[in-house]
Amino acid sequence: MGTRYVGARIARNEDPALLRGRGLFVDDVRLPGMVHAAVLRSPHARARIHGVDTRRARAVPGVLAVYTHADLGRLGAPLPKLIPHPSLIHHKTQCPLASDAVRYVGEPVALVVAESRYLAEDACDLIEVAYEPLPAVASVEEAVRPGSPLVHEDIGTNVCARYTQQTGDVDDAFARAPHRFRERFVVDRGAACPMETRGVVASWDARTGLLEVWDSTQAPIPIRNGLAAMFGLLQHNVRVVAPDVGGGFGAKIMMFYPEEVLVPWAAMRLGRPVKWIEDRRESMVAMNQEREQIHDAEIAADGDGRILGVRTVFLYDSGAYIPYGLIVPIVASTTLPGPYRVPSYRCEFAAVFTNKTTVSPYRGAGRPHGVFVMERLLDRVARELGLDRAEVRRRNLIQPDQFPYDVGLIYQDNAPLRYDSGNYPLCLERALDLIDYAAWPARKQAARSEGRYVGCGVACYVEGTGIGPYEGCRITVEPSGKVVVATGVGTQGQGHMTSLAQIAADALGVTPRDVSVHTGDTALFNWGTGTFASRAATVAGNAVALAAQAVRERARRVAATLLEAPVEEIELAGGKASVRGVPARAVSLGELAVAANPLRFAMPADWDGPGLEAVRYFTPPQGAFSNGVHACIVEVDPETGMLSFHRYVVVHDCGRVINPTILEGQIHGGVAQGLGGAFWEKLAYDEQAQPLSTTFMDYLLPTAAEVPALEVAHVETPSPLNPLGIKGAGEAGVIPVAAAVAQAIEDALEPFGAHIAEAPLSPSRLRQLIAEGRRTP
Amino acid sequence: MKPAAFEYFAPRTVEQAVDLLAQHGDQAKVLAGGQSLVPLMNMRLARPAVIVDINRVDGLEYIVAAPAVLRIGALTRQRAAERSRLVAERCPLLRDALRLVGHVQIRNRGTVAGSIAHADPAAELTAVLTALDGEVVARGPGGTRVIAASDLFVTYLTTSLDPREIITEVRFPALPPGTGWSWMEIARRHGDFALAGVGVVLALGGGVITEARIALTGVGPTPVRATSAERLLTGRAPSEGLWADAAEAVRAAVDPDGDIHASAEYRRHVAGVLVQRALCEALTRVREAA
Amino acid sequence: MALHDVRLRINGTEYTGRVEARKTLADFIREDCGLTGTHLGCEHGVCGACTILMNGEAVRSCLLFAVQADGAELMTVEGLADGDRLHPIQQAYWEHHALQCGFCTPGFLMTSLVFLRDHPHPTEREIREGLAGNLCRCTGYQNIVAAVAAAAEALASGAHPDFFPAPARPTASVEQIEATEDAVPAAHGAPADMQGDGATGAKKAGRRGARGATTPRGTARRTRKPKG
Amino acid sequence: MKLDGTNTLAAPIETVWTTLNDPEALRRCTPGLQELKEVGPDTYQATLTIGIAAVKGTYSGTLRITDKQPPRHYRIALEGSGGAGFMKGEGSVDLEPQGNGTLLRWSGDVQVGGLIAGVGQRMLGGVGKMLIGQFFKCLEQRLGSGT
Repeated sequence: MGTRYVGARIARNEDPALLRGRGLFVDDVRLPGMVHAAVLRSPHARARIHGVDTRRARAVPGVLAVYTHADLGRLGAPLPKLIPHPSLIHHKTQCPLASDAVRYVGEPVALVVAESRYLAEDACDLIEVAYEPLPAVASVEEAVRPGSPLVHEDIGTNVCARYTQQTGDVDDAFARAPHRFRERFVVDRGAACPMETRGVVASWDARTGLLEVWDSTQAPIPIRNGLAAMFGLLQHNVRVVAPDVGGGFGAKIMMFYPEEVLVPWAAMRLGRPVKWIEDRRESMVAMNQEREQIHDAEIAADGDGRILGVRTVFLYDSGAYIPYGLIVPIVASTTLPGPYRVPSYRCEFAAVFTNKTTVSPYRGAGRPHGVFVMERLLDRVARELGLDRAEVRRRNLIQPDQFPYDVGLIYQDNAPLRYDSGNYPLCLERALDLIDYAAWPARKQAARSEGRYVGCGVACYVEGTGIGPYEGCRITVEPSGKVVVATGVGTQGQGHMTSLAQIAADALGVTPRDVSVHTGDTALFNWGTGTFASRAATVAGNAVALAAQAVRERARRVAATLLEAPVEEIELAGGKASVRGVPARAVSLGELAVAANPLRFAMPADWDGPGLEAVRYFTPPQGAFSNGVHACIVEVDPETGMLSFHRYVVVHDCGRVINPTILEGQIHGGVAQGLGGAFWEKLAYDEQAQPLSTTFMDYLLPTAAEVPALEVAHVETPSPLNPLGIKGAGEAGVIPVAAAVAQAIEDALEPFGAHIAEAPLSPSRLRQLIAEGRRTP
Repeated sequence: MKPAAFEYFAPRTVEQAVDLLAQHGDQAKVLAGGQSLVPLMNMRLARPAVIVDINRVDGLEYIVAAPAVLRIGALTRQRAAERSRLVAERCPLLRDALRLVGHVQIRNRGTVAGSIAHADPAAELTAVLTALDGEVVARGPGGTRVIAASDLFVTYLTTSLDPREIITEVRFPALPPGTGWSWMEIARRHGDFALAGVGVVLALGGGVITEARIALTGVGPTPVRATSAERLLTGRAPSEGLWADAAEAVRAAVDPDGDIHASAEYRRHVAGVLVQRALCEALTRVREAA
Repeated sequence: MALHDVRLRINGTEYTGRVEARKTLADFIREDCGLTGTHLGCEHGVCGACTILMNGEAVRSCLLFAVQADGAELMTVEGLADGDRLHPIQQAYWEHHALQCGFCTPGFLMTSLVFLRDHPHPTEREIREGLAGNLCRCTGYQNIVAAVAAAAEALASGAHPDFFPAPARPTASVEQIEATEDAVPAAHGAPADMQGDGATGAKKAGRRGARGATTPRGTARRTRKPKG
Repeated sequence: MKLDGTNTLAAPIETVWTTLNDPEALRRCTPGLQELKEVGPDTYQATLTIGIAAVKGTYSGTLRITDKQPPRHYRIALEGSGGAGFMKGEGSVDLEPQGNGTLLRWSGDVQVGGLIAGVGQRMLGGVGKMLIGQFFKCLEQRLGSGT
């Protein structure tokens, strides 16, 4: 099968509608008789609730209902525990509406349904909640201090899990090591901030018993399954649609956010379609957040800068609840060793409750932390031993002939952490060439002589992607000759309507424009887990390849009969099946679809079903591991702490590339989010865990004026783990940015002796670090 | 995030507007560009019972070049002033500051007068008015009065305007030919409120500074006129050392607040840095003009 | 609270509605006129997703009340394409992969439209600062900047004045003062490249909009004005 | 949010002390005070309308005076909530004779929460300081300024 579209730069199938303003986002769903919901949220980070008086709110004309925990019945129970883990002793999840206590600012306390959102918010203002404010836990370090307030009194501690992974004899390695360097690293909170906030529209038809839900989620099928279970409905009678979704980045997969239960429930109670759209202020407290970790890390190295061992103990802030289990800290622990040979390693973490918004994976999902710690430690080794930063990395990289490489840890999918393939040295050298690292010392000096402070940063990473359990798809050729692909993953802008079409098109001899891909509608495909962990294109993509292959074979068999030629001689191309060497003897795919679904006559003995259709599933044996190197050149104004990025280079290897344009887009977006997390985006909380950055005026997403031009190059080392040889790329861009930028800034500020061990930074903070550096150039 | 209900009036004349304000007192808010007020209303932080929308009042959208002053009508959009050749020619300091007010979409709607009436402690135009000793013309039940910039800004978001008064015109003294100027600010992102900003006007004669005007924003409840630094500069010959002294004088004079974006120390420090750089740029412009 | 009549034109089509004074223009366009291409990303004037053109200039429709737009000429993303023919800027966005989730895209397109009208030959820096009033979380802006640069080329080479709406024109009051000779109406201060052929531009914007307008599912009464 | 300041008052320490304990004085000098009811010894029910410009909110809560050491020291605790959020503060007031006047030192730790904290952080500290400043300015005027 000759590839034509996989690997090509195809403009996206999904774009024309979006460009014309004809997308269908949840807020665009309008149903007859639809009413609007607003959520009253706790203004307190920690408080007891002694009562909720909704009388005045219910009296507002146009208000249909005001619900509190008391109205919920058995639905008021804590929401499902999404991902359990043996080490997670206290798996706390929140109730859809708070009962007697609130544990973070933004926790839902009441739901108002009214004829308009305006009226619903009017009513929220009139609900009187008798709070007894209590001292709150604002930081992980405070949370583990003896005598700290308890987020959940009943468990008598704020630590919900301790987990250690180890490989090699770490303590022995440190005991013998000639050099040991220890540091404390802090990564602060950030938010995914998809431009479309969360939203749910639900409609209940009492006659058909059909519940339809439009949900801006990354995982429509698990949501459907959960709703069916909670409401005691057949899965068949619950339809969940994730229509156009305006970005997710991990934060739109929680299963369940309270509103995903409350809105369908209200629609069933009221017999009217209900819409709830999260506003931005809500989103900044009620959409899950991530990133906060504090590491006490140490590296042992020999005189040549070769790693002998690494150990880290870190605190992971889970926020007020921990529905998503230990995924983030486990990913952080297992990402830390990265592309390097680390003969001995121990990673020990405590997952800690605080009175802040719940944490679940946000693009990177712990990987940026692991990489930040490892890369900063290697920079320390280089500095202390007077070695070149790139050389230290070069000396420690896993070599191409060492794959598959067993890291000796267990990954988030409970499979051994085994790198399938890669060429790490090649990626590093490519990046160094692109940034012209050889000439760097000279250029740095030149800038210095002009009184300018310019620095260069180089950081490497490995990204676990494409994990199981499985995804599937159904491919159907219609009589029109058009190909329909239906899959269970959701899509939030990653271009699956196009990349999956490219895969199908190659197998079926059509163009991607002939392939209509449907995602995120449980009525169209029944099985799947969702879009997360950079897995959709890899896992669903291979399912598409398998199904397309099956349809292709059936088409050839049908064509063989129609064209009276042996199957082996039938070729598919240009939307037709033809006999090799005799292009005149051809029949269109559409005609084959019709022929494969006759209205009369007995079918042959080897008949395997009607039409040109196949359903296939793909389950990877383990995750596929992408990798890459980021290099950047940053100028710092030491007087103001302001940065200007001169260059930003990415070399990236995610195996075989389906669509370079889409891939680069994923990298660009990731880097921009990484830059935000390195210098602009900080979710500030005060000492009582009050969020201080709940608007886009205070939570600073980088704009086109802040993000520099990005240069991306590809290395393609196919994965042996799947037929297409592909790996995931969704999170790659964000992972090493903070590490690379910190290194570049430290390099630029070397004359001041400023040392960087945290992210995000800010101009104000940089001035402080320069002062603490206590050196004058 | 939807605003609370309010009563809406769209007067056609200044008189009607003033009457409405007189009726409703501090229950009412004037809506001009609305680029600061409406976000507060959407968040329900501001819940005015009455909105007096002056956008349909006739005769308030103009830029008039009088001999020594630019008269800008209360409904003149920031974008219009930014594009105005008159502003560029006679008050380039205002033009340069305008370019950093929010973004184009904001300036297309936001008015010059509105920004001044809103008196945000980190706004650009309040500092420009202060640096130039400009004035606003206010109309109220008691008639018309002219308020000097130095008497206008009271504290955070608060001016000496009576709630029943509206600004009908803002007056920016024109810069005499040969004058140097500079607007400089530090913001986290392009278009954000300044962490600190400074407007400088500089005139030289016989090799010495004959006039120096320095006003800062973002370093206190109101725009700050750096009079001590101005005195220090006047009558002296420009030099790097002098700029450094001026910077120190400014740092000594300001008392900024810290917030999540920058500490008070940072704001004090960069205020000095910006003054130094702005003086430098202003001097270059004086020399270019000569 | 009293209700107010609102009558305005969007993409050349007239819409009328009766609304509370507090209803934002963005909600009126989306709910009453059924034009859901205009999106709400923050409702406090930072993200730019709700950017539309009001009398030929880009504004944040979340920071205006519908009553304020009574009598105004609006243009939304639905008015950009000419029937099946994408606007050159839309085409450039498509070809350069300048959108991913597509939520911020309508705002970026409308901002790009006036930006390119006012800056026919922009530098990369000018593009980046010109777009800084719109937030995108997917693309890192790289391909948006590339698309706007490419669109500038296309538009410059083709020279299609009718691809641009007219800029805001001086109001009557300004014109009166124009008479006194030391007074100059605001918009006249703008350099030549910021001016646009008001009359023809407006008509063309109208025609194109009317053809491009999608069937609204809104409650506002919609009457097609005879072309003139 | 920690705030502090000093004021010099042109009255003997005893006069200052009685003024500081005089509900009438508190009523007149507390910015935006709508209502002050004495509900117990040194305990008041208060309703304040405070804020700046368009951003005004009405807060109701309690004000408690504790740890009284006439005429030199007391602590003051207030708690209030309203539409725009809530505030909780604790502070101390210390007096010492200075010439024939009195030096007043105040310090407090104020927590502000809810909408106003999440949106208004840029000006919150400054405004808080300003309001407390107004209170003591007013006292100065009642007692005559020491400077």
